[in-house]
Amino acid sequence: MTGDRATSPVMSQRLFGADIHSPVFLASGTCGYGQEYADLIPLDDIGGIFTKAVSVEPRAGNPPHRVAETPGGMINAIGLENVGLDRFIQDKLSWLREHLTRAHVFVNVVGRTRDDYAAVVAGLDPHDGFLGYEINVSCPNVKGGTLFGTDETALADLVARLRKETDRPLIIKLTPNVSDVGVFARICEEEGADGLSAINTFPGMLVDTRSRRPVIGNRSGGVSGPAILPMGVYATWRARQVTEIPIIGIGGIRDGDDAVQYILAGAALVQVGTASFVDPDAAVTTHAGIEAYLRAHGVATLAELVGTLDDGL
Amino acid sequence: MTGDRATSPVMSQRLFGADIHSPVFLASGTCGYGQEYADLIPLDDIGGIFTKAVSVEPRAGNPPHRVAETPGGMINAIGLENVGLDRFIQDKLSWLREHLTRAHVFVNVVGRTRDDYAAVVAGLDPHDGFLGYEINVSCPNVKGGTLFGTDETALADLVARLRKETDRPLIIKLTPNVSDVGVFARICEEEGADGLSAINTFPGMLVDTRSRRPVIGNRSGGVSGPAILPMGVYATWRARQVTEIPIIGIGGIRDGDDAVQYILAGAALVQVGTASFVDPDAAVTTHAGIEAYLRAHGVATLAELVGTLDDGL
Amino acid sequence: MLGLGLDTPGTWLLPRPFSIGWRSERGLIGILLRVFGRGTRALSALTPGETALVLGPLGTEFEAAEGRTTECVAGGVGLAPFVFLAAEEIAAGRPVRLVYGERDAEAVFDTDLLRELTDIDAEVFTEDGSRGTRGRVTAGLDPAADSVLCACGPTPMLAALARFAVEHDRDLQVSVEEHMGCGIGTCQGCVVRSSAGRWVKACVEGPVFRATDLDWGAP
Amino acid sequence: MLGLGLDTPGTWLLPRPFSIGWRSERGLIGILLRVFGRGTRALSALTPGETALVLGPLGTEFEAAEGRTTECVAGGVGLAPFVFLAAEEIAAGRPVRLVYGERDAEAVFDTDLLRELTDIDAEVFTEDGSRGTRGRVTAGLDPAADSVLCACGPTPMLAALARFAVEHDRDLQVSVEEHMGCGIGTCQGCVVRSSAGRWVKACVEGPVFRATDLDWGAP
Ligand SMILES: Cc1cc2nc3c(=O)[nH]c(=O)nc-3n(C[C@H](O)[C@H](O)[C@H](O)COP(=O)(O)OP(=O)(O)OC[C@H]3O[C@@H](n4cnc5c(N)ncnc54)[C@H](O)[C@@H]3O)c2cc1C
Ligand SMILES: Cc1cc2nc3c(=O)[nH]c(=O)nc-3n(C[C@H](O)[C@H](O)[C@H](O)COP(=O)(O)OP(=O)(O)OC[C@H]3O[C@@H](n4cnc5c(N)ncnc54)[C@H](O)[C@@H]3O)c2cc1C
Ligand SMILES: Cc1cc2nc3c(=O)[nH]c(=O)nc-3n(C[C@H](O)[C@H](O)[C@H](O)COP(=O)(O)O)c2cc1C
Ligand SMILES: Cc1cc2nc3c(=O)[nH]c(=O)nc-3n(C[C@H](O)[C@H](O)[C@H](O)COP(=O)(O)O)c2cc1C
Ligand code: FES
Ligand code: FES
Repeated sequence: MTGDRATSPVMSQRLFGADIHSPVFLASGTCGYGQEYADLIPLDDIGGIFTKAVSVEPRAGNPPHRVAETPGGMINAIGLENVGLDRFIQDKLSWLREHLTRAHVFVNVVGRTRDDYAAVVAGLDPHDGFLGYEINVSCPNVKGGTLFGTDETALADLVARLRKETDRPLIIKLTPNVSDVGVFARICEEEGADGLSAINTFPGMLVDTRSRRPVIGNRSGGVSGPAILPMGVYATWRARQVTEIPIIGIGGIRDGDDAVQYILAGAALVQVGTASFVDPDAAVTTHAGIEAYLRAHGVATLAELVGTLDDGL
Repeated sequence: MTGDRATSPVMSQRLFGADIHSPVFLASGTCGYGQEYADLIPLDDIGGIFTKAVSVEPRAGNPPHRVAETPGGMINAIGLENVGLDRFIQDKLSWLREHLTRAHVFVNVVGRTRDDYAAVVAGLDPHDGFLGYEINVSCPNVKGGTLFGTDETALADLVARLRKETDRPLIIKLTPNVSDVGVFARICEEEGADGLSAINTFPGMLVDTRSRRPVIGNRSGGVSGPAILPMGVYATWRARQVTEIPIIGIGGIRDGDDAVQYILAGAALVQVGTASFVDPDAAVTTHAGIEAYLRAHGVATLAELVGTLDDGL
Repeated sequence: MLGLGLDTPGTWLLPRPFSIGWRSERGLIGILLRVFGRGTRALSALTPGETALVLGPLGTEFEAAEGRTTECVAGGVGLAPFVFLAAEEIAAGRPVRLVYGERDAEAVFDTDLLRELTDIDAEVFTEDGSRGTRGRVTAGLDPAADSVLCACGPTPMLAALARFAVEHDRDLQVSVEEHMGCGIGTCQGCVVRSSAGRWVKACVEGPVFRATDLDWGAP
Repeated sequence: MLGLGLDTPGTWLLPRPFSIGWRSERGLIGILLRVFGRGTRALSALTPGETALVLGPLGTEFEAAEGRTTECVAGGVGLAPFVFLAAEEIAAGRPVRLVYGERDAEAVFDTDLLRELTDIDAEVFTEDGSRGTRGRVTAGLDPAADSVLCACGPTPMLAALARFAVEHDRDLQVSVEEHMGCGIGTCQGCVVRSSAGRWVKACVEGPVFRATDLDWGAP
């Protein structure tokens, strides 16, 4: 956004009915509701944020330890602790509305049943201060026991239902915990989703060999960070092969090169999660790195780079 | 195996009808057919090896690059290059028979159809020089298109068929690329498998942002190494919850502490793969590390440590 | 939070929480680092001229009270925040006691350096008696003293002190330990249980809490 | 193969292939290391006293022929094996030529040190002419010479030399590059295509091949 206008590549894209001036967002669950990071980095210089998951009712979350380091990554089992729909609207959304100018907000939504999800979307829809929804389907489905995101029928029903509740951008966040992420990507597109986020975390466990207990209070948790970068790039590429809607690449992104891997594989936008814990500037650095890549390779606009992987197919 | 007999913990276990004097094996595909490592480490001091995959016909494998580093791990797409059943029996099995005394050999088996797998097992069964089979079901099934290991019916049929071909230990190597590895573990047990290996690699992709091509010649490949350690421990624990047959823990093991995590989670044996590339001594070090753990914690026999994770369930 | 950042070749390390050990007149801050696991080992391997990434200061701090002695009770590397606190209080002319326990003599921090940094002598306890007084730090406390009690160390030590404080009706502030992700209150990773049954964040609502505000579980 | 092993805190690095750069009389071996990506950066950050893990020597080596000059053609860091080769040949009293190309002057290896190590002067080519002769190393070769040609450098350079060798009926040995896993022939990770259409392993069947044994693709 700075520098010589003539040579500056265009980082902005028209997506989800909005001008998105940077492809880099903070990932759900790693930036709360934006407030804390607003003190550390210029949020309006990046694309925006995906909020911590919001559920109808407030949730207390899991016992500690909730996070631990893994080789090349981390594991977390926060338990979707959140303030619940009402307080989100009152305290968090109003803050976001007042403090963000260019940065966009997507609200990450969770529920135990289809009705739960629908209630969050219906409850939020009339309010200002956010652009769209990211639906976290890596949640156990109270009815079926499996995750929404790993059950074709449950996922189709959920997306169809949410599509009826809103005209806002509806992004479904895919779980990699399936045999073929392409199948689930297609279901989302067919049922009317506007975009796909790829990917959420992998189930993992660490054992404290001294106490002979799981390190994580909830026993298992989700693995994120650089360790999952190649899995995320693969899922993005796979989803791109079988769908047309915009993809948001997530998983292990630390810098411009990581992000460009996702972009070439098919992502129009990316999210930076765990890397922000290691360096709060990671998202800003990633934005700068993508811009530098475009400049170095003489690419005039980011949009024309998306999905241009030369994969011989 | 060295030191004061009175205080030395018993590392040996009676499993698969054999005395297995060390729980540490070299993982399939990372130690060839044993010859090269025999020059570097004392193979008879570890439990043994799982061979490179053997198919009926020789396979040429994929174009380069076949391997690349990933954050905390690596990606490979060797393409199951192997000498084929006949030459395996002639050249490789005879070498193994002559050169290994205490170390056990499991032959890793692949195929495109159920008949392919059955032909390898039937062809090997009359020969000496190996203890049992590890069935690699992370292979695309020519008939169905999906992987054997991600399709409940295909897996059940395959295991049932192979069970008929042999009385030797039949170990099925689970792929983590499913929603619930427990479901597939149970199928294997029900159809008569003697053991489970958990886990194989995760599908991943890396992009060379300069050439805008996939780094790996085959586009995507399997991610292994420390990056997947928590996923492997989780899969082992999950399989342990729903089955009784011995589990062989695999994924990212570098040392005794990593191995003990798997053992506490339920693995009786472990395999060391990618770590041997970084340090050929990794398997030997892992054996020593497990022994040191038993001694330090006053555990008399390895067998009594298996599956003793205090998970509150 | 102290870490290696994202640039260092070949490394991946979540930042770890550290106390400010002391500050110099030139405006430098010092960290007392004890090698515990892989993170502290990697950080301790930094050589002069290499860069670490610091995010801070974060969270709450111990509060001394005008006119009363501050009694600092340190277990192991829990000593770190008290080096800073003691130095500040002594410099301000306020009375401080430093009761410091370790497993054995080998673990005890250089007491000469400690005196240099704080201007007071620590009263050392070791579990095996190999240095200072044999026993636990609790033995060094006068139940009837009118002091502000501040403690940092392993959770069992803090729990024992919390019971001591309740029993003798003493004010106690504790600095707790929990695994951290972000360090700034966004990830909800670092919670401990409050006496009200809520999860509170060690990184921003703590690490220093009033002992009575936390749930110490069954004794 | 040169790596950091499994013990170094906070690191994960597959070992990288390196040539033996030279050997000293005291039995030490030297490595010429050019920083390229993350692995070479991490290895170059080792400080005196730190340990690297070496597995080797591995694979095939260049073969000189009695009575004929060895012409070493080096592109970039492809110089490394020729420092060793040239020193050995010169020490044995056999004639060697060293033709060495780089993009520009900045990239050229210290030629004084090079002479010290090998006892000969390299004939330097740079693409932009900023040092030595302007142009590619191929320009430095006499098609009619009766020498043993040995080459190491980027694949396009090797391919050009392979065509040159076929055209002028010259013996050519090339040292090829490929990503490696194990380095000892077990993982099948490092294959290049032979002229017979087979995959051959760069780590044990190579890295030095007769150029005619490899498939150089369409020109
Ligand atoms: C508020 C606070 C202040 C501290 N101040 C100091 C100090 O001044 N000097 C000092 O030497 N140490 C201090 N510690 C402890 C220091 O942070 C731990 O020694 C360190 O986190 C352990 O990291 P490790 O990588 O060596 O251990 P590892 O076992 O490798 O850590 C593995 C994982 O456990 C987490 N973890 C392990 N132990 C702890 C722990 N005790 N606290 C938090 N996370 C942990 C790590 O974050 C990581 O996720 C402090 C801890 C806290 C919470
Ligand atoms: C037989 C042989 C001898 C060599 N001798 C020398 C030498 O003496 N001095 C020297 O400086 N360099 C030498 N190289 C090149 C050196 O190994 C590469 O510079 C190095 O592998 C690149 O690693 P990196 O981590 O810096 O790059 P990265 O880009 O980080 O490497 C990423 C991945 O690509 C692989 N990779 C990337 N480039 C190469 C490459 N050129 N060859 C093999 N794998 C690669 C790595 O193994 C890793 O998997 C040699 C290479 C080979 C094959
Ligand atoms: C501490 C933490 C909390 C998270 N919480 C959520 C969440 O509430 N909803 C969600 O969809 N994803 C959540 N995630 C997943 C991330 O949004 C992201 O998909 C994942 O971490 C991979 O990206 P990364 O490797 O850049 O971290 C969380 C991740 C972490 C590390
Ligand atoms: C180069 C390479 C080749 C492999 N080939 C096979 C194979 O032929 N059959 C198989 O079942 N698994 C194969 N694997 C998977 C390993 O056996 C193991 O399951 C996986 O690498 C995880 O273990 P690790 O993290 O210790 O490497 C291969 C892995 C690597 C790295
Ligand atoms: S460490 Fe993230 S909220 Fe405390
Ligand atoms: S690097 Fe493993 S076979 Fe060559």
